[in-house]
Amino acid sequence: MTATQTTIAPAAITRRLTTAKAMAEGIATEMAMNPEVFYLGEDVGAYGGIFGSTGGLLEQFGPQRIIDTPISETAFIGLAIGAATEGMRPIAELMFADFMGVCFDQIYNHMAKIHFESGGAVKVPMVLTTAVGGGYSDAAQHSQCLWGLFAHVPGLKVVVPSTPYDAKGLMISAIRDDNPVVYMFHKGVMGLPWMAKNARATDVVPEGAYEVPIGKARIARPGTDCTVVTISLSVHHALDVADKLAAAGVADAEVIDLRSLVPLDRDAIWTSVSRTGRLVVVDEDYLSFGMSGEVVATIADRDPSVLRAPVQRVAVPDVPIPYAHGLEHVVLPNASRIEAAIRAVMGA
Amino acid sequence: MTATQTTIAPAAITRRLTTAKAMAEGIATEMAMNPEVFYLGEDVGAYGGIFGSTGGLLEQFGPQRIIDTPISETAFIGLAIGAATEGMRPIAELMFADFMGVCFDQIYNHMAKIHFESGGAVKVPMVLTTAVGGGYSDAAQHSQCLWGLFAHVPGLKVVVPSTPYDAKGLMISAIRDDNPVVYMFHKGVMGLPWMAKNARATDVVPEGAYEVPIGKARIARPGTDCTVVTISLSVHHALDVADKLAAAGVADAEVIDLRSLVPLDRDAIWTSVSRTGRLVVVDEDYLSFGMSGEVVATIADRDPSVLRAPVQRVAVPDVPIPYAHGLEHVVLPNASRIEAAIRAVMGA
Amino acid sequence: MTLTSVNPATISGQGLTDAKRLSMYRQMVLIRTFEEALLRDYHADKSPVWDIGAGLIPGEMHLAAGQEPVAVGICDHLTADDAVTATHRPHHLAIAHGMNLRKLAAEIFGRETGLGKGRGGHMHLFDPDTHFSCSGIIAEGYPPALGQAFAFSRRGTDRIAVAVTGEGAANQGAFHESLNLAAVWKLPVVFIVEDNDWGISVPRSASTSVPSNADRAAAYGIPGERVEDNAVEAVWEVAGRAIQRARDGGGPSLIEVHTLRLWGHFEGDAQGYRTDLEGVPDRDPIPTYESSLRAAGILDDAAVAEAKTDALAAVDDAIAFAKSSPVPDPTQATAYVFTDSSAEEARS
Amino acid sequence: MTLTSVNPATISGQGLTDAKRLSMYRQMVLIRTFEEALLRDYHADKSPVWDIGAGLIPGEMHLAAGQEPVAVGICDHLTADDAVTATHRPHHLAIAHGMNLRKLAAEIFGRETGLGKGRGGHMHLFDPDTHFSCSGIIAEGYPPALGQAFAFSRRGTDRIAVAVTGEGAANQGAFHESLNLAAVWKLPVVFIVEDNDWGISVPRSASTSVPSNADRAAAYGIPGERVEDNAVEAVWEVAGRAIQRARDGGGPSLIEVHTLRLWGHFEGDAQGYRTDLEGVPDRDPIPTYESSLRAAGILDDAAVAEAKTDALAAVDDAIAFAKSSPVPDPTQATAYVFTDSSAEEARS
Ligand SMILES: Cc1ncc(C[n+]2csc(CCOP(=O)(O)OP(=O)(O)O)c2C)c(N)n1
Ligand SMILES: Cc1ncc(C[n+]2csc(CCOP(=O)(O)OP(=O)(O)O)c2C)c(N)n1
Ligand SMILES: [Mg+2]
Ligand SMILES: [Mg+2]
Repeated sequence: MTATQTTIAPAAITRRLTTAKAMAEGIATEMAMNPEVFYLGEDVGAYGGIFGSTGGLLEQFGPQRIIDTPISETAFIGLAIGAATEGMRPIAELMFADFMGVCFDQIYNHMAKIHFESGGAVKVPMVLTTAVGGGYSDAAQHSQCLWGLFAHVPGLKVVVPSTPYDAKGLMISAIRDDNPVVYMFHKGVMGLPWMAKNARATDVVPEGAYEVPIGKARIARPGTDCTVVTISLSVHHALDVADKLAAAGVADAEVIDLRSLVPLDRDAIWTSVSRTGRLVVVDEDYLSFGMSGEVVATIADRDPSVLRAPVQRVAVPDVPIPYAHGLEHVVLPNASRIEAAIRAVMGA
Repeated sequence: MTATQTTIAPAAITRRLTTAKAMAEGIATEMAMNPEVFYLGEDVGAYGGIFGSTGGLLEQFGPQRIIDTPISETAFIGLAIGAATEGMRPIAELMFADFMGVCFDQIYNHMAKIHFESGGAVKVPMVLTTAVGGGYSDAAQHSQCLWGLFAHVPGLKVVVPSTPYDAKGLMISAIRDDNPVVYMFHKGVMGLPWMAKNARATDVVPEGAYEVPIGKARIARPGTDCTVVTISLSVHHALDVADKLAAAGVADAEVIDLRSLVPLDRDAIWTSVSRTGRLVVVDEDYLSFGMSGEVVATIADRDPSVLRAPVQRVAVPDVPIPYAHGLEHVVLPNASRIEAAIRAVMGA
Repeated sequence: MTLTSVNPATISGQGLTDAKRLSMYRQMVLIRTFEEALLRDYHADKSPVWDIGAGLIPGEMHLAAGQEPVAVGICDHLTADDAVTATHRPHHLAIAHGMNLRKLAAEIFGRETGLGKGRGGHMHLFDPDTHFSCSGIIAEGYPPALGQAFAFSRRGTDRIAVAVTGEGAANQGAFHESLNLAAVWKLPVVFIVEDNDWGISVPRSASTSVPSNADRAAAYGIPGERVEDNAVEAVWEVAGRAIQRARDGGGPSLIEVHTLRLWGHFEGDAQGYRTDLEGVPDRDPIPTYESSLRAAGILDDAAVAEAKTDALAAVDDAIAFAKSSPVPDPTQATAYVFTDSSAEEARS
Repeated sequence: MTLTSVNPATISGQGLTDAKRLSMYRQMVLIRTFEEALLRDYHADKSPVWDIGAGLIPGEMHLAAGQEPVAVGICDHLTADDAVTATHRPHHLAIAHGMNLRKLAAEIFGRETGLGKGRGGHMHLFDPDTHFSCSGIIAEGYPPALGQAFAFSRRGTDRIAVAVTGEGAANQGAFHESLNLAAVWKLPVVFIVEDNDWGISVPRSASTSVPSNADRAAAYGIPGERVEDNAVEAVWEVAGRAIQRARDGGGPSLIEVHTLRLWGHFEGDAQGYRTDLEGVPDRDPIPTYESSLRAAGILDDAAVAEAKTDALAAVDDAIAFAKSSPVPDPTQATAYVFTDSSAEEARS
């Protein structure tokens, strides 16, 4: 697998949506076509999802298919698993990924393993959606990414869209996938009216159904001098920095949006890094024992001699997310840390 | 920090204990000296711990300090946390690390973060013990190591002894540590009478109290040609293979027993690999997004040019642990896989 | 919300024909015969040094001898279209619910012809034909049962789910969440607690704050009954009502049966902690039921002999099938993690 | 195990002196005044485009207006040696339990002088002086409270722990496990459920299978009472009995108070889902209590004015202190993860 650039026939597309609306549209598209799809979670009905994941869906599909649950994540995620084994296609929302600790057993010992334990006899075609990320002072229990944990345990596909286009296409692919898919959406890419927005949080989104294949990275910005491998909100920070440093003549950085951690598009990482010889990984999850190490190891497994400089990992430095704005923003992978990392790999 | 080899005055030591007995002796040593220490968990009393962690302790300390709990991990681990914040020094046993999903919230959102969230005002001096590992056909929900998950979230020290000596000394250090320490003991190193034992599962253990410092790796076997970084039961497999390959003239491998994942003794890894230029990581946890990647990244962060060959990672290849013996033993990091990896980095 | 101790003397017995009584007896004999065969084969090849990981049946082995009345009394009311989720101790329920004995045996022997192609093992039985599943994690089998019930009711059928745990499990969070959610959504599920007085070595009195888990039904506004006698007809009567209620749209019920753990928690358990051992053999429910059916003229020597012969024939056939089946191909050890990594494709 | 609706008219009022009534009124006024000040400052600098992450107080803000009677009625029976654990909505309890107002305000403003040096934020208040703690994870504050109670009783004191959650939280597994464990071990803890009818947008009827969570006490064999009126004296009466029982070694109790969420779930919540908004202002418990104290001759215009002036002075002082305190030093962002990485050492 090598990374692809998404090409869309330009005539058709003028409509722009926020990531939140694109995600909800992906859900609605599949729900309209497939009566077995339903969505359940806390505050997904009248509220429309705390981070807008289900805006408008209750009105469209009613309370039988857009279902508010008690605050019982183990019970309702387990319910989704059981319904999936009977052939339904549930989508369960864990309001924040930070809450996985109250229900992770259902996720990694059941959702992830039943297909394997049954020797392939039982499928678990469901999606677990969950909000990730910080940057708005929600502190240590409501700001984590934790995708490294979900990606570490076998049996789960893990997708993490960064754009409206991918949010819809990956959602449709996730719902249609016969495997359990964890779909992690960063609050900062959703384009919420009440939170600081990334400029790319609203973008063109085709109408109708389309898939973005799970497991294929996207070259968000082609470049020749170094490779920045990243995911989710950090893609946008990386793009901003790359444009700035290209204009400044420091480096023409290639930015790779992994789009999914499982499957990990190792070929895309390899193809780029073996060409540029310089690697920066930007990861809003904790530094150690997570995504950033795995990306680095992907190169060292194949041929470390392609690396012309020490790699740079820009991640949360193994500290809980602090509340105070000034503390939080120095532990997040912000633009200045990314810039310093690119300069470091360039020896500039 | 660089790795140390443990040196013990030889005169004093003749007594040999299993790892299980050494672990229990470490607990008993501290309990005898400090009335604030108590141990709670499932079947830790009359049963003595399913894997022998508390053998004899009920008789010595009584049911007020060696406490059987209901099967309510969230409640009793949380209880330990609260007692620790009040200055007691609890040890809570999670029977299998595989069960972390029913109680991980207490572990990573509370035990790990309270000290930080309180700005240092509150300490959580407790130990969470838990059994890890497979090899005896206990299948997908009872054979996992999962230390990558515990090590990924900040605020927990994570120790994983491989020998009787370390099991006692690390236990004493863990109990005395003012931070929460996760103490992961592999069933295969415990020297249990009812399970296949590693030859080194019984070894000399000094009487009385001694500490093994947390965060310092151990050079289990010095060598010059390549570095095998590993932990827990795999240390013994690695040693066996290293001796065999040295005798065969293939390689004189250095084997590093990390002893703890957090803190990770990066200097010890670096010192060895920068000398040998060849790295094999052996990890009984899942391959991706875990310990093996982090060890590799430790080198690539500093200077990938020291690597004279692609690294080899011998881990569970992102598959749940299968039940059938013949399947399980090919996914575990067994001797033949380790041998192949050493041969590969040696180009032999 | 009532607590009922059912006295078999007062059982209405409507529908309890002689033929049904005989068939329930024969079912119990079949289950016991199967487990006795496992018991023999499990221990046969673990000597001279008893090693849990060795032999034709390695790993933990939780047998349900003594608990047959629960399984048979419930499953008589079910068809293969109804779902049953069980625990680490699942054989009695699997057999009573009609699981193919050959596939069950082959799974326990870790063979490619097993239910899970040898991947799952005895704690992880998933049978699409009988909608049977289980979990080795305490109480975590309840939540998926909700989802099966949900799917059944959404599809307008009168199929139901039966979810089973032990009394120790009733103190786990998933128990509570599942009962509440099922009650709020009026799901067609019947919750069963098998109270065998022990959770491994911990007696019920040390783990459970109420004398009867049926009392806990009050916490969810659903009917709760405790069956004091480990008698198949008492279970049949009480379960029948609850199952009919669920089929009729009346929502969930909770039933606790005071049953008996005739053997150890798992094989190899010396039960040194067990204070009630003396009376245990006399409480074996099969001879008890046999006597009462003899007294009622439903059984005679010939019928007893026939039951045993038939059971033995079926069990011998299943075990012979298992033993003669191929072990899984080790090159397929990583298959079945995802539907798209099934054996076919893994081979390519 | 009784369900009691306490009518304030029938309150025995023993010990409820006029001085105490006045002081409880003044406490409620202080809490409300504090939260009104937060409300102003929270919204003051988030315009023109309302951004949750902006301003002097960024992040989620859960205010407890309307729930003051619960906090004041309980905490009047406590000293600073007793423990209180609260939730994401903790201010009323923190203040009623005697937390230093300056440190509380400074934490909410993210200052170095705050309780947690700005690391924790408003959902993570840890105060060793008053043994106060909280958790932003639903129901997960209960388990640590068990441990505080455990430590208190082990040390032979009559100190107790009070653990508080909302009615939505009573459907989470940790609730169940905690009540059972506390009951089995007879821990000196009083469990409080604040029923404000809503869990974010989900009404109690959609989440909870019983009309009163006090009914759930029956599931643990402990006393349960529901206070129907959001009246400080009713809470005071019922809580007083439970607290005394706990101090006397009588074990845990469960109390549900039917209280009122006067404002949104968090600031910024438009409450479009809320069907009961119309009557809300009239149900504000402070004017209600004021009237009844006026009628009883305990309050007059002067005393009301004095209460408000004194509250305002204390709040102004605290907020001024917070605003004039330094923000944390960004170079210390990784301090306090471990005791050995406290600020001192991180600096070096
Ligand atoms: C969450 C969790 N905790 C602990 C265990 C270990 N364990 C397996 S069986 C068992 C005892 C179960 O007792 P009970 O529910 O009464 O069932 P029984 O074994 O008596 O049938 C325990 C503690 C587990 N499997 N899962
Ligand atoms: C385990 C978990 N699930 C979900 C949430 C998100 N959440 C925060 S507050 C809340 C509602 C809580 O309702 P309730 O317990 O009634 O307390 P209230 O907000 O009404 O005071 C939810 C769902 C959480 N913090 N933790
Ligand atoms: Mg039991
Ligand atoms: Mg509420």
